[in-house]
This record gives sequence, C-alpha cells and structure tokens, in this order.
Amino acid sequence: MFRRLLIANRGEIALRILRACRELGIETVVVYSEADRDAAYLRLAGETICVGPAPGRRSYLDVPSIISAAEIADVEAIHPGYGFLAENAHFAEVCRSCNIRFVGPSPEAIAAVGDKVRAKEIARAVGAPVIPGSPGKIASEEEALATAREIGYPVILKAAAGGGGRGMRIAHNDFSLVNGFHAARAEAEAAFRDSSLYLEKYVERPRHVEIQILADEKGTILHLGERDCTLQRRHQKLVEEAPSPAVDPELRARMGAAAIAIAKAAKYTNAGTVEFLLDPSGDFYFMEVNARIQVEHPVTEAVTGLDLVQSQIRIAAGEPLGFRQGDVQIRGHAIEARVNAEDPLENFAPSPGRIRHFIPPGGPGVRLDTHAHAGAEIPPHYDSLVAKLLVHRADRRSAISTMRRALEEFVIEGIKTTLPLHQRLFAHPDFLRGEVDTGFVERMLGSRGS
Amino acid sequence: MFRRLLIANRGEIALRILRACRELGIETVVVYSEADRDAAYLRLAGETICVGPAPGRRSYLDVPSIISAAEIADVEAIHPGYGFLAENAHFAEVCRSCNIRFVGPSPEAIAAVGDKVRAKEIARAVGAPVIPGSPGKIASEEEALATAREIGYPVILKAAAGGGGRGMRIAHNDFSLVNGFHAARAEAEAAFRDSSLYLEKYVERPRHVEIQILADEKGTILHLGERDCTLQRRHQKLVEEAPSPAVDPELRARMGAAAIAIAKAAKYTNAGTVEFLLDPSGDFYFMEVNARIQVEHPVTEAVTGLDLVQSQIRIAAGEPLGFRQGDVQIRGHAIEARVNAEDPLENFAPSPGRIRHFIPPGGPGVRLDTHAHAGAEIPPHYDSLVAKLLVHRADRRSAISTMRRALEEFVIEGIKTTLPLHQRLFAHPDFLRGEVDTGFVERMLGSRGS
Amino acid sequence: MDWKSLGRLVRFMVRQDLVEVEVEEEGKRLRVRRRDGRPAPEGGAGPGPAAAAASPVPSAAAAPAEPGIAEFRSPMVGTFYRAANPEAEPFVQPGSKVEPETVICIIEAMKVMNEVRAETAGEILEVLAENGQPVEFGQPLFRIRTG
Amino acid sequence: MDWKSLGRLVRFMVRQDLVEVEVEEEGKRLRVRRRDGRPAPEGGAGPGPAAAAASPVPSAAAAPAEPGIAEFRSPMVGTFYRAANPEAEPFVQPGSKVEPETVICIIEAMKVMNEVRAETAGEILEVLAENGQPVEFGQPLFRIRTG
Repeated sequence: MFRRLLIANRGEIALRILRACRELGIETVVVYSEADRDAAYLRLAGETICVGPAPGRRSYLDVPSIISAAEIADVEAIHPGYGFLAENAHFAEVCRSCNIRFVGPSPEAIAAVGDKVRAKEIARAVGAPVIPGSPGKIASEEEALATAREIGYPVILKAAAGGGGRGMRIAHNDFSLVNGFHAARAEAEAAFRDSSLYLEKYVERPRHVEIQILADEKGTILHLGERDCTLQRRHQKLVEEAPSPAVDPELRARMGAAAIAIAKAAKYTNAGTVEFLLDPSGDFYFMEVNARIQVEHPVTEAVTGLDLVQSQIRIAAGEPLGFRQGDVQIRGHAIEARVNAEDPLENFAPSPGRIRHFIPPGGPGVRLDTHAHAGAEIPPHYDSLVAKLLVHRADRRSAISTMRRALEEFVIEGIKTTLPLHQRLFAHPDFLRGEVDTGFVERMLGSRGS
Repeated sequence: MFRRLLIANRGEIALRILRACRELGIETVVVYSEADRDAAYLRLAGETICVGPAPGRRSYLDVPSIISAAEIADVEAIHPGYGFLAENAHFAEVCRSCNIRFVGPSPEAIAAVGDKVRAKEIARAVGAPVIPGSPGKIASEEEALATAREIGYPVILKAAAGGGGRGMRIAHNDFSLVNGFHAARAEAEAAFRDSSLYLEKYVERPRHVEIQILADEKGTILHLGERDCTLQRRHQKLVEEAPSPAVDPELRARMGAAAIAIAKAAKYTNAGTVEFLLDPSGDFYFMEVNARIQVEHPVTEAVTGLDLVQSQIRIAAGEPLGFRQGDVQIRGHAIEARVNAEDPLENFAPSPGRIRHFIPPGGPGVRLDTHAHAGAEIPPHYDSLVAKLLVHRADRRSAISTMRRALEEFVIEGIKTTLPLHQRLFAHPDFLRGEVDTGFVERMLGSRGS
Repeated sequence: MDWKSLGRLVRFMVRQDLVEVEVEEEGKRLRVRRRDGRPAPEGGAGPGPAAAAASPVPSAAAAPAEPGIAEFRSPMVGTFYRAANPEAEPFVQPGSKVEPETVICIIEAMKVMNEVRAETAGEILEVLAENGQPVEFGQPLFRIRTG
Repeated sequence: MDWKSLGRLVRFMVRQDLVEVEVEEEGKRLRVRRRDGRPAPEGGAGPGPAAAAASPVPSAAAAPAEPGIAEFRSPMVGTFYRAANPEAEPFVQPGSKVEPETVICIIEAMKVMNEVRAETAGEILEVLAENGQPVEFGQPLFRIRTG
C-alpha cells in the first residue's frame, strides 16, 4: 500500500479521498488554490501545498504545478478525483514518466475510452448495443430512407457540423423522413454553412442508466450494478439512484456483462462507469465510458457496502479485488440528491458566497458528503456542488420518505441552493412512480416556470 | 397508524422521533421547556407547545402539563423517548385513562420490570441466569461461609443499606471472607447505622452486554442481537458496539432466548432492552430490563437495517412486526460514541454554552444523531448528550478506522466535549483487541489522569 | 412561517436583544427587526434604514416601553376560558380593576378547571387570548396596568 | 395576508415594539416597517454562526504595511535554489541591488530549472526561504525594498 498520496482536487471529493486515505492509514498531501486557502478540510491533510491562484487552469488543472507539488512532497501516488485532471491521458502519462502512480486507468485506456468514436468501435466490436445509425454522412433522400428502414423508426437526423438542436429532425415514418431530410439540410446549411447530415435511431423517452465497474490489475473485472441518473437538467445530473426502477436482475446482468466486455476490450483498470441509454421497451445502448470516480459513486457504495475510493487506491497499489461477481449483492435502495449553490428561481445561476447558517440532516439512513459548514465560503471559481445528500433504506418508498424529511431538515443560508428544486422533485408523482425520462426535469421546470 | 403524535422529550431523541414520524407521515406535536424555546429541531414539528420553565420536573417531567398539551393538541399517541417519563408506569397509566396511546410497554409491564426484585424473580422463574447470592441478609460468619461455598468464590459482601462502595468487600476464599465479613459489618454500621449485609457472586472483569427486543401486541417477540456497552465511566455508557467482540452466534442465541423468555413472562410489548453481565468465561447474568428505547439504539439499527423508533410507533398503533426471528440478520459492525458536553480535563464537569463552531463528520459509514449545530445553545438543565456518532462498516477493524477519522473531523468549539476522550479510547490497544471490561475506562483515566 | 412561530421568534429576539432577524427558507423569506439601538446579528445585513421609504404600510405610532404595564402570562398549558361557564359574564374585561386575588380566567388542564388569579393589583387593558382556545405555558393572556 | 391579518400584525408589532417585518412567500412579499431613526450597528452576537473558521492553513502572512517594502512570492511550486549550482555564489544576498531582469533564484519544477527574475528594481533585504527547500505557490521568498 502507498505510504503517501497526493490529492489533486478540491471540495467534497478532496475530502472524500482524504477520508479514504485516513481509513487506509495513508499520509495525505492536498493541493489547493489561493481561493481554497481557508477550506476546513485542509486541516485534515498531513500536508498542504498551494499550487496556484484561484482559476483552475492555473492551479488544479496545471500539470507542472501538480507534478511539482507531488515531487517536493515525495508522494507515491496521485488521486485526481473527478473533473480537473481526472480523465487527462497526458497527465496520467506524465505521472507514469515521473514514477508516480496515477489512481485511475492507464493513459492508454483513458485515451481509448476518451475518444467517443473509438469507444463506440470497441463497444460494437464486443457486441454491446450501440445506437444504430448511418456509418457516415447521408448523401441523399434515398440513402436516408434505406438506412431508416434498416434500423427502424423512429430515427433522428442530425447536422454533422451541428449542435443545439439546429438541423435536427425526428422522423417516425418515410413521409416525415423525406420532409425532415430536406428541412434539416436547409437548416444545417443556414446555421453551419454545411448541409451534411447523419442519421441514427432515435431513442424516445430514454433513461440514463450507468454501470459501475471495478477492474484490478490482475485481470479481474466486476460490475457493481447500475445507477439510474435520469433526472438531469441540461445534461447535469441532479438525482441518482440504485437500483434503477427500470432495471430487473436479468437486465442488470446483461448491462453488466456489456460493460465488462467493453472494459476488458479497452484494457481498462480501476473504477469506471459505462453509460447507457435505456429505452422504455428495455433496450439499452452504449453511450460512453467515464474513466474516473463519479460524483454519484456513494449510491453504489450504499447498496453494495463497498468503499469505491478505497478500492481505487488499493487497485492502483496493485492489490487484487479479492472478491468475485457472485459476492456483489445489491441491498436496499439508495438515492443521492446533489445540492448545488445555484438559484432555482434565477435560472440556476451560480450563487457563491459565505454560508451563514448550516444545519445538515442526519439520523437513520442518511449520509452527507460535503466540505461545507457554517461559516464556509463557497468560491465562485469552481463547480457549484455544495453537498451530496444520500439516503439508503430498505426499499425505494422508504428511501424517498427519508430523503424528503432530510431535505426539510437541511438548512443552508447565505447562498441559494437547489434544495427547493429537490423538494419539488421528490414530491412529484411521476418520480414517485419511477416514471421519468431524461427530459423530465426540464418539462417540469417548463410547465410551472423554474 | 396514528394521524398525530406528541413527542414528550427534547434534544437528540426528540429529533430522532420527529424523523421517524415524518417518515411515517404522522403529524407531530413537540413540547418544549422555556430553556429549549430556540431549539432548531422545533422548526420541524407540526406544532410546538411550551409546557413549563427550564427545570425538567416542571416541564418534561410534569405529567399534568404533558397530558394537557396532548389534549389541547388532540394527539392520539405520546412518545416519551428515553429518560423523563419513559419508564414511568404512572404516566403510562394516565395516558391510558386519557385514551392516548403511550408508545412503550403497558403500565403493568413497566411496573413489573421496573422493580428490580420482581424483575429478578421473573428471570429466575424462566430459568434465565441471575447472579447467585444470599436469599436475604447474612446473619453470621457461618452463614456467609456456607453461602459462599454454595455459590462459589469469588463473592462480594454488600451493605444492605449501602452504596458508594462502603460496606463492600470482595472475597476469594474462606479466610478473606471471614475477615471481610467483620470489616464490612463495621463499615456498614459506621456509614449507615445498619450493619446488615448480603452476599452474592462477584463477577470479575465483566462486560456489559444487552439484548434488544421487539415485541408486538399480537404475541410475537424477537431479539435483534446484542449491544456491547462495556465502555462506561461511573455507570454512564460511553461507547456501544454490535456485534460484541465477546459474543459468538451460539452465545447470541442463548442470550436472545433468555431475553425473550423474560419479556414474555413480563407480558412485555414494544421495544426493550435486557441487560446482562458477561464474564470472561462466557457465563452471563441477568441484570435488568430497560423498558424504553435506548440512547444506543442506532447501533442495532445499523447492523439489522431496521428502524427501531418507527417499529415502536407501528407496534403502539397495533401493527404486527411482520417478520420472524430468522429474518433478523446481523450485518457488518457498528460502533457508537456518545459525545457529551463535559470537560474530560475537569473530571467530566458539564460544559453547557453556545456552540460557536461546528463541523460534523460525514462520508461513508457515518451516521450522526444530533440536535446541535453552529450557533446552538446547550442548556445547563438537562443531560449533557450533544451528539451520537455512529459508524457502520463491514468489520470491526474498518469500523474503528472510520470512527477514528470521523472523530478527527468532528469540530465542536464553544463548549468542551468528550471527543478527546473518545480519541484516546479508539486508539487504545486493549480496545482495539476487544479486551475490555466495565472497569476499563476508569483504569485508563486513573493511570494517566483524566 | 405561521403566527405562532413569529411569536416565538419575537420572544427569542426580545430575550436575545436582537434588532433584526431575516429568515429565508424553501423559497420563503422573513425578516424581523426590533426597535433597539444595540448591535444586530452579524450577517443579517439587510437593507438598512434607507429602505424605510419603501414601507408599504403607514407607520404606526411608536409604542415606547410603557412603565407600569405588564403582560400576564399563562402559568400552565391548557384551554383558556374567560368565564366560569358559557352563560356567565367574563371574569374581567378591558377596564376591569383587579386585586391580586381576583380570578381573571380559568385554564382547563386534564379536565381540571384551574382558577387563575391576577397576582397583582391593577387594570386589565387588553385580553390577548381567545376564549376556548388552547394556550401554552408562558403565553401572554392579558395586558395589565399595574400599581 | 389580508387586511385583518395585517392589522393584527401591526398591533403585534406595536405591542412587541417591532420596527419592521418583511414576509415573502410564493411570489408574494410583505414588508412592514415602523418609524425608527436609528440604524442597526454592525457586529455583535446573534443566533447565526457567522464567525468564519479560523484559517486551518498557515497562510503566507501579508507583509506589514511598510511603504516601499514588498514581499516577493514564489510564482510556482517547486524547489528553491539560491544559486545556479552548488558551487556557485548565490544570485542575490541581503543588500544586493536588483533590476527587473535580475535573476534572483531558481525554482526547480518537474526537473526544469526555472530562472526567477526580480520584476522590480530595488534592494534585497532578506531571504525568506532556505536553499534546496520546497516552496509552494505564493510563499514569500524575499523581502525587497523597491523603487
């Protein structure tokens, strides 16, 4: 095991890694920017090193500063957390060249799964379902029709150069496809000066379901079941839960097997997440691999009883996982709510500042991961995550009850937070029934204003 | 299920019951004294009623005030928590006469187990081991010798009128018994003007191990395994854990069966605890029954996954338990540390006051039950419990690691607390090995000062 | 924030010598400021005195602390009755003169009708609780001009 | 909030000697403020834990305000060297005059020797870091009299 490890991150995930290291008996070195100089969690570090001014690109993202800190502090390993340098193959490569263990996959594996085209090729090669579509650009109406008939309706036309919904058309039959083809071309031409389109299967009302994997460096790859992260706003996850209300053991086994096959093909090690879209009929499609610990990892920790961050460090230190797929059991139901320093009444504008009053929830079934406390300053320079409120109870209904009472207990004053949004979400009949899709939050906000 | 329930307590247990009610969808009425007027948890109540001034006997212990509050608030049930009116058979009787459900055993059961002599008779009658001793007072040296030979050495002589160690002698053989008999008589005469003595088996280096029971009103009585509460100071529990390092499944089954037999004979319902002394050879002796929810109930909640306070309320509402002994499984290891507002450097003198700075621990495996927060006032009128820090991990070693890092994270400024004592306890090699007895804490404090 | 919590908040402010409290939770916001020259809680920085112009309500005349006027608070939890029975006259009305032994109300607790006496001599100025309503310990029941 | 409740609120405020009440809920907002000339001074103890955490990290203390004297802080994390090699003379000593382009030390980061320049003209008063020791970003390295 490592004697000394550097934590190249900040906020709640830096604290999470600190906790894992302290429990493993590893000395910690935590880097910080000038904006985080007074962060309370730094008190828990064995050593702290200021690596730069507030902007992330000059501190937490600055490879030479981080590596230099690792060298002067004489650490054996660096844990990057999530964000910042976590999925940076170059950084992992520099660590290797400096003889420092990067707690994560190899640079090659990061690069392989980080390139979305390559990742999809890997998935296709191992037989994992990917969203079917045209191999390249669609040159003509006839080609569009042929492809659509092959993969089946509904399909979506997307501008090759596009984004933001422009040059995009959904078609449910030949007729709407032909109309859509010409309309989308014209729109794409107008918006991007490039009329080329491609076409793929349109997944209606999908859920976002991801599989957590753990792979040691001895060749053992296991999956720890899924997390359902369907509640999102502008592709930012708000709520995550396990098990998914839409996944049964058979589907879990199939998705798990697909995730493991992809990881194996990418020579993936350490903790990782394979993201899928799940459609209402139970078909799932590979989206991408996240080559890092996820924000929402506590959901999986709760239902499996495993400590994922400790596992990451053990794996990086060369230890075998020490258990098998059959040992992984999903117990009870866990839900996480991300509490962000954002104002739901002002279109989720960031709301940094000093926390004047802070009463965290507690009691049975509640876990809170936060670097915040009464008197803490939430700086404006970084992401707005203030706290992750996790509940774990025997079943989904009890978990929701616990979440609701925990949300009501939670007092944060001085900054605006997404707590009121969560109170609405956890009282919504569609969520209670488990009948949501990735568009749910935006429809809810749209229907009654934000 | 009840529509509306009154919580006749304060502090962390009032908050604990509030949480249970909110999760069960029960409206709450919380009484408070003038000293607790500003307690933050009152904000979570459906209604609050001031029942008197600060002193407990004029507020939380004042039966007419509590009942009157229950009547004006029109509740169906009262939860007494622990302490105050929790084991008061008269209060339970008044509740019954007012047609209010008392969340606890019947007045008759409270009275039966509350009388220590009757409780021992019940235990003896069902064949549960009780500490053997003289049936009554010991009249002579000869009677002392005969009794001691019958029950076996070591024995302890105690002044019948006594207390505080005076008139008390431990004897390991006939010789020391004869000497002790005369010395103890003289001491008892001098101290209490009553020289009469009784004699019982002296349990050396005992552990305090208690069995949690749950009994519904349909006749089902189950045990939920043990809690080891051996770490005490002046008979005040400091640390509780489950499972006990000294209890194996076979012993657990025997102690559980004894506890159930006693409860059954006492017609006991609701949650309760049967306390035993466990000696180093594995023999256990009945001590007493606690006819209430215990401070340390979260330890059992963690390892069984059950919610004991919700169970209490369900039972009082007439619901059946709905599971059987075989469904109760002990998973992982849980430890609770009681954080009191006491100064370990000043002989544990109470340390009330305003909490200036408060950073609670969190993250994986940590549960915190507390009514405290930054800015909260700890009044001097009540017991000094500020927070219950609970950890739950896969095994005892991991649980201790988590406890140690959680204790280091925990910041409470403005009042003195027992956190430094816990840091010493959880680093002590004897505790780590699980080799302690009820005298351990006082020896530790004595050997290095407090 | 209901009426009762507001009362609690104000009693708290009086005892704590607070000038201003601002509460904001779940999209709701409450600020209460007392007339007082002493320091306000740190961090409670709301709009200062300049905000006075925006007051939507005509200012009521200031009521300086009136010497010799006391609040009579409930000595117990129970139901407040102004008269011995529904047909009877109230024990006291605004303007009634009372002696220490004068019964001014009844509080029913546990089916017992407890007569409550004025404990001071003076004049009832105002009745603050409603007949037949529950009252808690310490709740103001009357304003009395003493002496 | 209707007029009746408003009247009740104002009477309540008069009775409690409140200056201002402001309520805002579900898009509605109410503020009631009574006449008061005195501003609420800042500071003082309140229910809020406004006190900031004491800095857990020994921050590089700001230089006392001596006019014309500046602390030169490390522009990067690394190892501080006062000379180009172990045999060489230090780049600067206390008393050395420096120009903006004068190299005053080397900081080694990732095996690269980074020459650090004074960036100001002046005189070195004190060397605050030790040769061969690690320094963090922003750590004071020299005191310089500028100008």
